[in-house]
Amino acid sequence: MNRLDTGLIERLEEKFGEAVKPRESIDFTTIVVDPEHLLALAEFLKAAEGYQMFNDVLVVDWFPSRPRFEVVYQVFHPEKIMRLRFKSFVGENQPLPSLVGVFEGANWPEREAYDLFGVVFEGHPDLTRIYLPDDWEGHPLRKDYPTGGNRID
Amino acid sequence: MIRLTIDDQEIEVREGTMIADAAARLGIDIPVYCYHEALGPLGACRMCLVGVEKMPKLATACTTAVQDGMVVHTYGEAVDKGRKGVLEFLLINHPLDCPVCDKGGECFLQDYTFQYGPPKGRFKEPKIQKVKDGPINEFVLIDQERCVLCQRCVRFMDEYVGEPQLLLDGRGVETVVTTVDGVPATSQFSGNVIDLCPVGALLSAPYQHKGRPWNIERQESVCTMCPVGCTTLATGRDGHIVRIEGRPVPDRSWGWLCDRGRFGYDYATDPTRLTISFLHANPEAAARTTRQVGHWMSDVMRDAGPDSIAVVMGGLHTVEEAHQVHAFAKNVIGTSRLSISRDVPGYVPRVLNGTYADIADADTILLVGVDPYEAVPVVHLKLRERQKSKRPVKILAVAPRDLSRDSLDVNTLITHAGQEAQVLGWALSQGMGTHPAVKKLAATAPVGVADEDLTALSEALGSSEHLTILWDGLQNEVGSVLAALADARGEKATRILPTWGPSNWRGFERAGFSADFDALTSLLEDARAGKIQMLMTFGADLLREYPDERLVREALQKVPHVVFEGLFRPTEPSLYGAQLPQAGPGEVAGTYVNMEARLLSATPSVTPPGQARPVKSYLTAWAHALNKPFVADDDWDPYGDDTADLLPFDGIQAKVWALKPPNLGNASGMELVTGALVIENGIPSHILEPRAPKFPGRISPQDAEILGIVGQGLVRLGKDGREIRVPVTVDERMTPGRIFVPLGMASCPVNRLGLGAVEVARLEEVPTT
Amino acid sequence: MILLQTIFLIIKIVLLIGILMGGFAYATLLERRLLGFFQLRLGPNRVGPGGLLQPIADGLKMALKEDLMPNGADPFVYRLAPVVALFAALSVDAVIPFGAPVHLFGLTVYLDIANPSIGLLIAFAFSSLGVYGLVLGGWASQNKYSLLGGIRASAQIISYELAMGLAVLGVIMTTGTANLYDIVVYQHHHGWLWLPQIGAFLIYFVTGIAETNRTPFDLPEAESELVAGYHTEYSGMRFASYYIAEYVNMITVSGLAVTLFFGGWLGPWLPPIIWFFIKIGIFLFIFIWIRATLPRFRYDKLMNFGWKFLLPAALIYFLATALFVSGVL
Amino acid sequence: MATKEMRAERDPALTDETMVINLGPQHPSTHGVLRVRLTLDGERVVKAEPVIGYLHTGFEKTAETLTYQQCNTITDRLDYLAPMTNNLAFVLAVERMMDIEVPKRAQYVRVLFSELTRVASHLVWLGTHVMDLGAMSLFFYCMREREVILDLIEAAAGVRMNPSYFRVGGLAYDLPEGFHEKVRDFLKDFPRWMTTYRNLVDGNPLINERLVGISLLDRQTCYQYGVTGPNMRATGLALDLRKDEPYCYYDEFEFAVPTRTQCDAYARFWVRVEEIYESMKIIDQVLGKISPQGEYATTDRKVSLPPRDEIYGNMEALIHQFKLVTAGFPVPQGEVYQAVEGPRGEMGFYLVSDGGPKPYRWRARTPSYYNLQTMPIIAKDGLVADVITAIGSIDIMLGDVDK
Amino acid sequence: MLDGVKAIAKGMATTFKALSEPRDTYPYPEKRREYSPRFRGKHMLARDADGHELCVGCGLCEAVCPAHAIRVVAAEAPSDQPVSWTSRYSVDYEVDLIRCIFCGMCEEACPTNAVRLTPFNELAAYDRETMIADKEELLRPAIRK
Repeated sequence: MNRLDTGLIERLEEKFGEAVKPRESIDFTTIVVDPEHLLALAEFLKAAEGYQMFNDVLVVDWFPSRPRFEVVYQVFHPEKIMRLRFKSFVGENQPLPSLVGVFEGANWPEREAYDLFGVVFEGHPDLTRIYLPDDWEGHPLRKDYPTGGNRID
Repeated sequence: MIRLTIDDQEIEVREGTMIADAAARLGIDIPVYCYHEALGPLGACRMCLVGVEKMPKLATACTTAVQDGMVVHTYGEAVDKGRKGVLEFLLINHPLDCPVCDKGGECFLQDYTFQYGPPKGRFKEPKIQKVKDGPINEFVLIDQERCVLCQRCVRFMDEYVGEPQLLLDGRGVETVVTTVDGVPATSQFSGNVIDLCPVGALLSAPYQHKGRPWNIERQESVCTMCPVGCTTLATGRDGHIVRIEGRPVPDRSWGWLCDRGRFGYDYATDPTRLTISFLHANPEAAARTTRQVGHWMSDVMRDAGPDSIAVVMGGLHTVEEAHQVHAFAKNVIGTSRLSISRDVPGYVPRVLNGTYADIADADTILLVGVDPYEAVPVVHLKLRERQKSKRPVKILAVAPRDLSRDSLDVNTLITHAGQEAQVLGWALSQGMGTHPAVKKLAATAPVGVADEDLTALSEALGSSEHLTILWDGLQNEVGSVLAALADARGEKATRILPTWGPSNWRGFERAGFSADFDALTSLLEDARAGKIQMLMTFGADLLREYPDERLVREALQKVPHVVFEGLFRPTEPSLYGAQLPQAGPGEVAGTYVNMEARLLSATPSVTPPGQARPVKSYLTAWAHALNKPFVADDDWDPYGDDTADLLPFDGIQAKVWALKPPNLGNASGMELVTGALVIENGIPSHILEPRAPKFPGRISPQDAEILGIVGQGLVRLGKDGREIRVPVTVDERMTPGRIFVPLGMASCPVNRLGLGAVEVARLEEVPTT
Repeated sequence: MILLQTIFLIIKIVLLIGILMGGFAYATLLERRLLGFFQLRLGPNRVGPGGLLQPIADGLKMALKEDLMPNGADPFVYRLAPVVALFAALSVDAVIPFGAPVHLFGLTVYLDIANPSIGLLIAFAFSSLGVYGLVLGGWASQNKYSLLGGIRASAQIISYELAMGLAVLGVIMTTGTANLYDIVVYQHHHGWLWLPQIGAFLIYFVTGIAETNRTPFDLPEAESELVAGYHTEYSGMRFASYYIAEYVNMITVSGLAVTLFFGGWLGPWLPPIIWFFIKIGIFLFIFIWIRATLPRFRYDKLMNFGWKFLLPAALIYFLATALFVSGVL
Repeated sequence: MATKEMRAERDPALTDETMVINLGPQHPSTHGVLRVRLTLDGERVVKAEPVIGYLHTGFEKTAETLTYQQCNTITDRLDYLAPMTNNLAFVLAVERMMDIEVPKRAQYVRVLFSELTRVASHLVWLGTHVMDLGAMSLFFYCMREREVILDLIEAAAGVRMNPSYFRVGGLAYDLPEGFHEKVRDFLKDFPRWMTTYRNLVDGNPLINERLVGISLLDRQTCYQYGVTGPNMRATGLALDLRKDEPYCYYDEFEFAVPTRTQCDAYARFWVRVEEIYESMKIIDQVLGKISPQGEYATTDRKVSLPPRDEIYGNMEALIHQFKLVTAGFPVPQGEVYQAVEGPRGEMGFYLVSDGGPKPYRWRARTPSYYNLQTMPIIAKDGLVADVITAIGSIDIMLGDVDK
Repeated sequence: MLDGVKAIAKGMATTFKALSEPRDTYPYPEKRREYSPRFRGKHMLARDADGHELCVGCGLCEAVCPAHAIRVVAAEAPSDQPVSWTSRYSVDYEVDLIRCIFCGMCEEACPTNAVRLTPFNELAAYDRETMIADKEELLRPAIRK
């Protein structure tokens, strides 16, 4: 079940050096990458390593620790049937490069991340809210977003 | 320092530390029932078994002191087995009560069984039957079947509070916790055993079956019953507060509460609570009251100018609300007649610098007039903890009545009522007479006080390295003495804690009000002179709170428009043109200030009842009526820029002036002595009714004999043609010739008479209450 | 005499409209019940025995519904369109003979409203008018779906009208008359025309379905694409008018098919008028059956089918008939 | 095009003769509240932009307030036509994080219901897709057999649509009595109905011309957009998580992964139809492997509820019941991504736990969301009718898309 | 061309055959389908053999309800007139059937087997108040207010 891409970490470290750090995980290869190298890493993974199938972009809010957002990308290797997760940590007002140029499918998930968490992706063709109305205030999936609201009887 | 290893983590701790505490510092959770840091180790429950290398058997972490090089394992096969065994034994006779037990969901027995216990017990034998739902007193229920005999409650009452009203009875499986001789526990700290009980054995009677952890809202709050400012957790359900629990704050508080604070939460639903607004005590006009007040305001401002509107701020508002009122009065009305309702001794704040840490650090503690047990109960616990600690402490008192009791050893210098300043001043001049500040006091020798007592007091004041003073604030002149004392003691720490409440005025200073003693008096005198057209009181029932009732009454009768905003109906509703309901503590978010001048944030757990609204909504409505902009500065933060939560008092200098000799009155009557009683602080509570003293007045047995009172009776106190009736009881600790009547009781308003000598006569009829 | 004829005429008009309305009402019921049965359901059976009163309930519902008009719609055209559709649909039936002529009070009463010698052409002329109702309604609704529906309707009906006209020309040539009464009489003598004119009949039937905008040619409505096409915005009795028009058109197309190819009222044992309606009923059943089975054409495929297949096929068949009639073949 | 260019020469302002039309959010064939903003040139689609969010209910936020066992009820509602596979992905993720051993029989039952749910989901797709094309009856025929499957689900789980039958640790209840026979009856009866369906669509020129060559979705686009499931397999890629990342002992079953290479709606159509046959094969094999009654959940009482008779007499069991239902079980800190092959593609859950009884982050990687994203590509240059075909043929589920 | 006609004919034949298949729907109120014994419909509060309520108001159902549809208010039972089999009972027990998702977790959670989901499922009502089933209603299953 857990297929690990042997040698991938070494190849990545060779290419990106300190910017890429492997992270222990119970499911599949996970690496943490500096936001500056995110785009380059994604391109490298897609072009050179064959992780050409996009899987997901999602955000975890670690409020109140800093940097608060953990942006997780998942890609898939359709020939080797292997998954790879890479993530970057960004602060509240820190933009992240958009991966739409590499994986077009990142379009909606990035919009979703912007909509629900307020993570800004630079270079996104249409970074607008996707689920919520355009005039919505706040980003509901943030941990500090007030819940409860009014009881409707 | 000792180094040891717990679960592969190394830690260095002080010698004598228990393994449990060392583990807690590492964040390792060791289950335990009997151990509580404030109560010390016992080793009764055997729950905290840990494996220690080189020890043949498992050791209890709460009683085993650390040793150098110790290697401790808090998990592993042996430990798990030990814990499973202990839990299985604890549950042999435990009734299947989880569904009906109020503790369900907050119960350590459940938590530990789920975490460490066996999935299924092997005992099928019938369980031993014991008393269920038996009362400890009116507030605490005991279910002996559920008890795991950790003895926390017994030890708390016995060792910590010093009122041994609970004990362990019986042997073996028949052992139960019960009250002494079946007499209900009377201690005003009895409620704490509910918090202490790790299982569902001791339960709150008022909270019985009221809520569950999942259907309640628990918010961090602050107790506003007295100036101690205990941190609490307020539990709200369905729009009502149903429970108050203590909230420990690391290094500051164990989370103890007195029963007043713990069970007095039902004031919010009291029938005397104002929930709709009135015009001239006329409920019909409720809808337009707020608007009508705005019209009055506009009329007065047009006809008599803004300065004829006076604003008095009471103590149960948050600091933020005070700030809004101040901003409204200054910017929208433009009046300068602003005051705080309590007669704040404006000349002392410079030296009101004590904190609770000063009680723990002091070598001498002086109580001026205040009986901590009655007025600020949790401070009493702090004093007792201080007295029990290894370092010696002297607790002195200068008061018109004996303040010593079984649980606290206080060396009281008994003075005449109103003579405290003179006694202290004279004692000061005996020891430090050369200091210019003391000279300025020009103290004269007091009468009726033994010289050796004065000398002892003088020595204690002079020699103490860390002197902490608790002052009841009833006699203004004491402030002058304390200022001189602090001045004269120079570098040596002199810390003063004001014990009169509510203590929010210290926060109101930050909100913009000036803490000037004469402000309220001159404001009332102006009102009596007809200079004020409109008086607005926020959360202050002046008739009950101000020391001179006559002045207030005359002033209120003179002012055409009196607006009252408060939690409860005012003492004499007919004096007020409009009454508006206040959103009280637990209903508004905000900051309160305690006697340490510490800012304490409270989060609301319920919404205000009826038409009660935060002050801001009234202010906004009036500003609308006045056609003036009012922007409530919601971003204003009483904490200011600095993150410290203790308010600084830099602006006002301590004042020292010559003491006037006290007026001790004619010898024929008795001396009226008074003091705060937290249970009678003017906030009604149905739950606490059994605790409220039916005979609040106290007289000495000798006087009782003279008056012909046996046990309890009703007396009439008279002075200058004014009189009050007081039900009294005989108190051994009272000095002959003194009668004690608590402050602020609506049934016997002591402020109608004022301090000093009064005529006392027994009334034949016995009050029916 | 003229008076009597006039009275008969009025009675016939009233009867015809009554029959058509009743036919429409029960055609809807028949359709819904039948569709139910095709789809393993029961269909409407709650109102009256077996749902027989359902049409009345529907009619009441329609009559009581609020008449809505979208903002920005052209009020005159919007109101006019359903009337045009209904008028056109009803008018066609004026020339279709329902049964053999009967003799009453010494008069030979033809069971049609009018019996012009160019009856067939009149029928075609009026049925072509119907498309105006659709186009105008779609245009006037101020709704993009309706507009698309209206446009589709006009294009579709124009495309299929040609093939349809060519198909029936074969009948006219064979019988030598455009009078529907005479066509039936011809069939009485020479046998029903469906077998000799099988190609024409098939083309007529397919185009007939298209003319009535039924599945698989229901593009102007196209529930799953255009919501309801040209009548998306209509409600109440105006919607009912379109609804009636559709079903009356179905009856008309069936009636013409019966008249032209299946011997009209001809048939043994039963009275002619019953035969006529039985034949119409069979056609209605087939309409419904097709609807239950077939998916919808795509718009461009529909046009291709009409222009590239039906029209040449109709032309070829027309040519063949012409050659046959003229004795060349 | 020529005419357009000619017009442009005359008056550049007139070149834009497009019309924007909102397909949805209330539309008969958008299968929920999808809105597609179509830019039309006549009936030809110039641009199709899906606008979503009309069904957004904030499941991800809600889940953060619920215990893991309660979260299960939310997963039902994502892709409500295939609730069991959603359940499965979620419980497998939690089980993986907690490292729980689930009885093999329970895993087989999970396979059984996953496949039943896949058949049911494909039946709804078949019915609605063909109904979108205009043919009505097939929908009802499909519903008839789906009803049989729902009855089976009801017999086991108690409800038809949102069963929450799989729980962390196993199943909520054991299989009911006579369940095997009921499934066998279904298996016996169903092929006849499959023939009926095929009779209606097989070779039907009207259907074929609506599907062949329509809404092309090629393999690169699938890679780019993360399109999975039958849509991807219609590009000739035999990727199926049941084979490639087997869970629940799927590797013990024999089944094929149907693929086509035409990349069009027709290919997707037949991939799905063939998948129904493969699922039937699996169901048949599962029935041979499981006993009618037996172990259905882990006996670890720190995860699954104690048996009811123990609750009434045993203190430890009562406490475990109390804590499990009120507080839930804690899940070790960490993160996990677990995907299963749902009827619509890769249904995955990314869970982050902070060690508490409620998920810290609950992310559903719902296949329809990624499949729908290709809408602008597959609907472009088609006709309005092809947009409908496209929506139907990528088989989206708005509960899945909007979360 | 011919294949197409044949396919269409096959389709037509299929639908025609359906006319003779058994109907798959019921005339609902007269004939109802049978539900599985596990069917989760409206809630009921059970009583024991003596007629005492089994519910003790412990609120586990309230805690476990993922939709927050249940509200329980408990109280000490009057000692002279036992309502439940123990000293505690539920004064107020409301199930908001609008919110309820019929997941059956309350039934699983109940430590006294008091809450049960009956197969009764005809829940439609004209207003929201009716959809909130109170205790009285729940004690008599299958009856709407």
